[in-house]
Amino acid sequence: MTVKKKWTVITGFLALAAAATLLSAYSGASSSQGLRVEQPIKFVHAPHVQKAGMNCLYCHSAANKSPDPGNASVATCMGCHTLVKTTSPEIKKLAAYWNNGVNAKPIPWNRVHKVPDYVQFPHFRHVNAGVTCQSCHGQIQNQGAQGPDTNYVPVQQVNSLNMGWCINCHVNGYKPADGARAAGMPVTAELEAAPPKKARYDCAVCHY
Amino acid sequence: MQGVLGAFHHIDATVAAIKDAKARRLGDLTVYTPTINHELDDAIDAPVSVVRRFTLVGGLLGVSFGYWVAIWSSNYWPLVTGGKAIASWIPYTIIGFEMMVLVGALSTVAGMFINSRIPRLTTTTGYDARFSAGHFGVFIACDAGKAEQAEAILRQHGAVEVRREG
Amino acid sequence: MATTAAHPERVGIRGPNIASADVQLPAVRDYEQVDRDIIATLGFTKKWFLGLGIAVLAMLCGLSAWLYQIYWGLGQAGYEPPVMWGNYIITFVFWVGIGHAGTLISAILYLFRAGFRTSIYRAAEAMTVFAVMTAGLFPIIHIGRPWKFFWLLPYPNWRLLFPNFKSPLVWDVFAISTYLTISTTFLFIGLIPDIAVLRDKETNPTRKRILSILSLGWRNSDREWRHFAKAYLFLAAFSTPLVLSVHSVVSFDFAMAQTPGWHASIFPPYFVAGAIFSGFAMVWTIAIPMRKWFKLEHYITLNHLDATAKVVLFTSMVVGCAYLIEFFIAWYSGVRAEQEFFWNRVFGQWWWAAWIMLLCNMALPMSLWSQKLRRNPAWLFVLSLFINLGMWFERFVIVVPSLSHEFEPWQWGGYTPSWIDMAFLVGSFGWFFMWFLLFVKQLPVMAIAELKEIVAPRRLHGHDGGHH
Amino acid sequence: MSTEAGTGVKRREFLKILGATGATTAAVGCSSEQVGKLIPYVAHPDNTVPGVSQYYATTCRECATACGVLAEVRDGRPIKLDGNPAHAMSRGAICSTGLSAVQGLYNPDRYRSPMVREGNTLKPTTWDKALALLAQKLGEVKSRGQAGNVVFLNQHEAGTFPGFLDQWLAANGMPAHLSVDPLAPVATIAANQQAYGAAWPGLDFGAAKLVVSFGADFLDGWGHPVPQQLDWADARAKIEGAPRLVYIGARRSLTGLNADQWIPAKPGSEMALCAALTGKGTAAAAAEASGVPAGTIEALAAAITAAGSGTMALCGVTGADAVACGTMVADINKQQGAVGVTIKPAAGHGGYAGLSSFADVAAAMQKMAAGTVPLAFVRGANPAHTTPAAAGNFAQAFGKVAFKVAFSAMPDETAELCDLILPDHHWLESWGDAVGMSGQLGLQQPTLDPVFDTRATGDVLIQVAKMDQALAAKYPAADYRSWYIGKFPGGASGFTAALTKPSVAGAPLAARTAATPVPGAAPAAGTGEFFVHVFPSPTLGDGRGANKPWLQELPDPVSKIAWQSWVEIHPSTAKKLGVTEGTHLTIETAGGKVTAPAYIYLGVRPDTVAIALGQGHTAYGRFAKGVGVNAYALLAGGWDTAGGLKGKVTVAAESSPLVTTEGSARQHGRGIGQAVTLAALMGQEAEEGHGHHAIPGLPSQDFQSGLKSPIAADAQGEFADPQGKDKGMYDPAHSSKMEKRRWAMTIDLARCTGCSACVTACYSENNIPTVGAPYQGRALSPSQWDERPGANIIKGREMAWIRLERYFEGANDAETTFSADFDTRFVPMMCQHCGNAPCEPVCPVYATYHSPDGLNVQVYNRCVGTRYCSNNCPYKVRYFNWFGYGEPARRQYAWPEPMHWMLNPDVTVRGKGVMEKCTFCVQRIREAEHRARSEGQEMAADAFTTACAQACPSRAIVFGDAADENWTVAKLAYDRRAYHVFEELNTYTAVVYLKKVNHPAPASPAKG
Repeated sequence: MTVKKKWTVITGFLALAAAATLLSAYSGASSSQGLRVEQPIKFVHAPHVQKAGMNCLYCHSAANKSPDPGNASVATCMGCHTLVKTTSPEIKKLAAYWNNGVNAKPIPWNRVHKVPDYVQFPHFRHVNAGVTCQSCHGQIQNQGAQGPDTNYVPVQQVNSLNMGWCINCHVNGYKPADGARAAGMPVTAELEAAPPKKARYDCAVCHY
Repeated sequence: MQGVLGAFHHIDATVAAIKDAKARRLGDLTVYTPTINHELDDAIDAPVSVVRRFTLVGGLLGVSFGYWVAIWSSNYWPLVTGGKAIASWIPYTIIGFEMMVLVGALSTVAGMFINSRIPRLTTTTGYDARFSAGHFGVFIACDAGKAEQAEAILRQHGAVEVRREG
Repeated sequence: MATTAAHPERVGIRGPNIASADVQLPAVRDYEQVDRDIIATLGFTKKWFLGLGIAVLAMLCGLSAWLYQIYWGLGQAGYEPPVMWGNYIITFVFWVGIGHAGTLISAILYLFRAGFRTSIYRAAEAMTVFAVMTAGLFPIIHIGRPWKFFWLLPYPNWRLLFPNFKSPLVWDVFAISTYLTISTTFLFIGLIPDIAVLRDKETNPTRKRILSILSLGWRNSDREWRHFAKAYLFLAAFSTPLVLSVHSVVSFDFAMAQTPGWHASIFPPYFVAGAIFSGFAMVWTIAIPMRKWFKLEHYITLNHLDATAKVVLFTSMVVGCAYLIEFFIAWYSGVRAEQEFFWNRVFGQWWWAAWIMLLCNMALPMSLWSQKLRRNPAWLFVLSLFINLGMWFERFVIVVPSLSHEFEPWQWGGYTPSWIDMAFLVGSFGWFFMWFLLFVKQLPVMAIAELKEIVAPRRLHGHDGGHH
Repeated sequence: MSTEAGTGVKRREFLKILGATGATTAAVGCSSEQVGKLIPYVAHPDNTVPGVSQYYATTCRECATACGVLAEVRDGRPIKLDGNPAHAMSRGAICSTGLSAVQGLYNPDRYRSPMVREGNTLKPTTWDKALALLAQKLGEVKSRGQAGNVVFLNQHEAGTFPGFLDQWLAANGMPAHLSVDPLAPVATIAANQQAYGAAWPGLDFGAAKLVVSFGADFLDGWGHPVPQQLDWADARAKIEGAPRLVYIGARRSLTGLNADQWIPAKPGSEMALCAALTGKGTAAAAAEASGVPAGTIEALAAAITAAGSGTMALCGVTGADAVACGTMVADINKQQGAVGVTIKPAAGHGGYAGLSSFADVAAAMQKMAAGTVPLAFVRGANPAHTTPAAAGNFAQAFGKVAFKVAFSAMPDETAELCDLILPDHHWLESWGDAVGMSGQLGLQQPTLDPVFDTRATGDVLIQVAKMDQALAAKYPAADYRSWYIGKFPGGASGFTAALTKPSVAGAPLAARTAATPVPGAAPAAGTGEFFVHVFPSPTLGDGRGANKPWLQELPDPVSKIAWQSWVEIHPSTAKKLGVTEGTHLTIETAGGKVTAPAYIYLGVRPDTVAIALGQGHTAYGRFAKGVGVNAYALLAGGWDTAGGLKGKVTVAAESSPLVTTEGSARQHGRGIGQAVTLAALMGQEAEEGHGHHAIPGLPSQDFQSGLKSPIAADAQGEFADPQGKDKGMYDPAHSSKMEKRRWAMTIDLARCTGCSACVTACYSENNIPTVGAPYQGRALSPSQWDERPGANIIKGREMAWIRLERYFEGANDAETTFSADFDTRFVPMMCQHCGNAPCEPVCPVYATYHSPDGLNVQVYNRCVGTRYCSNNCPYKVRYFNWFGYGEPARRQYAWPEPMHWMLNPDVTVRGKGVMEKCTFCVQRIREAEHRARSEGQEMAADAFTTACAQACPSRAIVFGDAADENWTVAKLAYDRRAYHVFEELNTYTAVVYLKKVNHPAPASPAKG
């Protein structure tokens, strides 16, 4: 083996090792980005938001007044679905849970967006600060645009939700214009002009 | 590589042979010895090793990296501990020192490897197992033309064995 | 000699003139004998297998204790708040201390041209590497969530968080890992020419292949020797401050805290002296049986032992002086917490530990004033065991009584190690001796090439010169 | 506030919701990958917001005081109790016992369904079967005409239920029930009745100048702890005009330790003393009887005369002629004209109405023993544990009853003897009322749906009545609640309106009138060289608290011992007997004998040994069973005759370590709990001791209170320099505005009585694990676990974020001579949130650091557990998770199901291997910030406080923003008594202590 060859081999190995270290370090190892879970009922956001024009807060009623956004109760669903789309198989499932209110059962939704338990995430602080839902939850309003039957995709975790991701926004600030764009809202001039909203980023803001 | 190899049993014979071979400019010499010996050093009379330059550069790189990583990462996410300055350079001297030693020493080793052409995966021509035990060796790199003369010199100085290589 | 005079500027290239120190090996005649004697130590024996077996068992007992502790939590160890550090830190400092003699002998004594180092430094250096390997485990064993240990390293991460470089524990991480890397490199570099010797003597083709890879194709050529000598010199030059810094940094773990009994500026020199002291003791514990079993009496002569004994005597006095100064300062400071603490250490709750320490580290080594005893291997061996014990207790006395008797009287407490702690202590010795035993039968325990430097080379014409 | 409280969520869903709000179950370090369940409501209850607490007003039923409390309900389950600020008695404060009620509610050992005896074991059954069985038995009894012999033992309560119960019993032709409360100071009640014509007159400490307590432990649980302590602390806070307290008794109780003078009179000599003080006897005679120097007695008499109508003499004496003694003590008040001034018969407390004496219970026992009782009911009361053997073997007598029914919720000794268990709701699950201040009625509403398959006894009685044609007509109401509302003035609407009030005027409906209880005749004192002083535990009472780990873990305020029984003995006696701490002592009296380790205590007479009640359960759940010894065995008579015992003490060979949290009981001059004499404070004499002026050092490090103080000067480092580069969030200009706040705390040692309510409050708020249960120990060998109660505490591993240090000053040669003259310093010690925190720089991973708003933060999920921070903390207030206390899979798990329901979702449950400590209730700080921001305004001054400050019945702790002078804490930090602990270490703490004020002993002969 010639000297030249030997050195290429050795440096090659070194380069590989370095690359591996960096990759493993940067890959959000404990992130569940892209997580998608099958749900007991093929719920579709799009018709509710786009057709029915419902506000997120209609179902996630606590999102602007509690750390916990809350979720529609079965009764809330049945408020409409005793009349609407009663024949659809998915709604039949829903009706089965409700069972005309006679010892009704709650729907065991599978949690998609979950931060570790040592993270305190107050939804309402973010919502009230004007952070649009889409900034974290992605294009949730389009989920299941073609209904539950044609190429259905359940709700998905589009962002890593890992610490670096949170901190990025707390340090560099949330840009209202970007948020509005993500939410498909009109981006006005003063929105564009608005300075990014920074937030605290010392540990005890979220970890206690 | 072509040349003539002579194995010696005695130090003074080896020294004589080296001096003679050098005087006649037969070609590059390579001397083999089981251990460091000053008579040989004097006879070979080689320039000073350049390893020390590797050491200097490595040490400087190390110390600056040590300070840099400590100061940069402290300022990158400023957290006050014990009311001390965010980037307290005095304690960071320890980091600087340790990195200096680490990088400096490792580059010294690298320098030695590179200069003495190791690791070499094959023991190339002109070596004999005896040279790690009790014998001294002198290898004269020369073409067939000068080989005769070289052999003669080595024998004359009392080589226990002389052989042509390559 | 003349050539030197002729070229004064070239003195450098001659490399170290170790042979000039006047520790001779009269019983060694020529190069071949060195090869024969040293390679003779490599054969496997029943005794060796037995020893290795015991070591491995001990190591396993420590390992199982660790798994058990990780599952249940540190509560299984004997910790008794406020004594939040215990056996693990004590044993950590103990082994780091042991790990000092090696580099001291191979680096510092090398720079000082102390001839007696030649025949013992290889064994001491190996001891250093394995001792530091052992010590390095304990900080990990000791922390509450060992699986998060890597958080102490400054690696780029998506949390954008880095360790706190103001913390003595991070200094430790840097100091210990640097020390381990450098002493391992130092050991290996020194080994290269000797591995080449083994390679050339080896007949078994596979072993020969392995050895030639390990020897990096070393050919004993003048070029190799020249760079080797220079590199070795600079490694020694780097290791010297490193040795002193490592135990100073370890001592910062204590000195940087404001705990009474820890917060003392004397700690760095005091720890370094103690480290050398215990290190030499461990060298005795290893070298004295070795020279007997491996029949190396004419390589490790009584002169060698005498020289090391003098070092031990000196460091013992330094350590003793440090003890006394601690007491003086406590009294002189007028700080009530300090005074009460030291009283409690020596005459109160912890008197027994303190007096074991004083007896083993201050009193017994005084016997080395007698040359008879300095040249009596049996006594030195026994003494070395006492010193090892004493130095373990020195660390006990530093760690435990300080924490048990701090500023807040309401939180004064005690400490009793649990069976888990003992398992770890045993395990650490098992781990250390496992590596050392594997080493002594695979690689030469003495530096063949450097021994050859002391031995006079053969000459055709008469005999003289060679040595200056 | 909703009257439909608790119907919010069906119990079924609780566990599921638990899964969703995972903060309760999980531990630090669990991965974010696991997919939890997300369970919505079936039907969303009105006016509840998921993840936001609601507060329901109800009435605490843990003792006869009946304080008004607020239950903090989160997602349908109560997670914490607070005092009701609007309530006249609790005024927002609450005691340890009250706080621990949730541990009774979620107790894993509660009966989870009705049980019926099959052979020797109780087997679960259904309510239908159980009720049918009960109805059948009732039928048999009545048909056999034995209804007159039925016995009903009910825990004492003053309210409507006793009346309802008696109506029901009468309707069935059964005699009225017995109202059992072994803790009630019967003798005092009887004496009060005679002397003032009120069972419990109001005690106005505010009006008092001199309080003379004859063993009346009004800070230990005698009477009504919370209101008494509030009044006492407020009175003492008027430094100069504060009432002085003289405590007379053989043992210096918590009340005694708070007294300005302790007069250690011989037990039984109180009469003689009273005689001397009321002029009916001579001081010499009293001195003869009591062993108190005549000079002291005369001085005391003089002091009383000086105090005049400001005198308040209280009597807590039990045993021989205790009633007579009580009346004589009352005479002191009358002579001084204090009745109506300090003693207010008109504004008394109605809590003891309808109490039965032990004599009545004893009579019932005889009937049972005679085998004439066909049917016995027991509810809550636990006579099998509290009846002294000398007064008859209850278990044996009870065993003779043909059929025994228990309505008790807990498997206590008595319930375990029964044939049928019809478990009652916990009071947090049930409707009801209780009498508080006389004329006031505290209403009680459920705060959640029943945790287990239990039923309110009222409902059960009505259902059983409905099964009987004869009775059905009498009970038209569907259940107890509708029956109650039917009788309530103003009916349903009046009731709904009343529920929101802390208490309403009015007497309990159908209140039954019973004779004032009288204590049984005291038996012969017995022989022996020692007086034996048996006292109820301030934390466990007569043993009813023993099944609550918070109360077991809470060190006794005096001895600082937990999870154990102990015998108090004076150092000099101990020396004589060759006893050291932990040596087992056997006390033998006429009643019986018990053996417990010795605790050497300055505060008992050398001829007296003292032992607390409360432990020694043989049943009552995993936390109570097998812990300590039952001191009731020592009593020579009924449970109301504890006093005046004599007995022998023998030293056993063996000994066992004390489960104590005390390291050294002395401060060694370290100035942790500092005090100033009244004279010095008033500038009449130079202040001695460890003022900050005594500490050498730079002026910049000298203590300056308030905003300029180190509190505000913390977290500076290079950031003091306005020209400095970006300071991140430490920049005063940072949008987060964090830099402008300085969270700080003041603790007034002149108010603190050492009651330790703050400790329990902290456990409740911050999910602190209890570690002393017998199953939580470590392995002593691969095969054997340490199952001693409190094993972890013996190893010093208690987790209390705030602890009460109790230091003694004086009486230094107690081993040779007995001195009653020693001072006690109670110091609540928690994380001091140092500005220059020694713990911070040593952490290798920034797991602890200084937040811009002045908090010393501990980040659990970053901590790797090197424990260096704890080593470097001078205050030793950091606690390490040695085991997986938060991990259900580990045997050391601290919240066995369903106890984890009470965990605070806002606070992370710490996993093993991480450090934790006081956070200044950072979750409350954040919550207040969130609220202020949502309402779009600045946080108001004193908008919120920490759990310890909120609970404190002495109002000693004040928390707030020291950088904003509108907060109370900022004002208090300027107090002339302010100091920092270990100021000389330049830690710049955020906790400011106010020196204790030492008053001169009222009755010292020298001062005369």
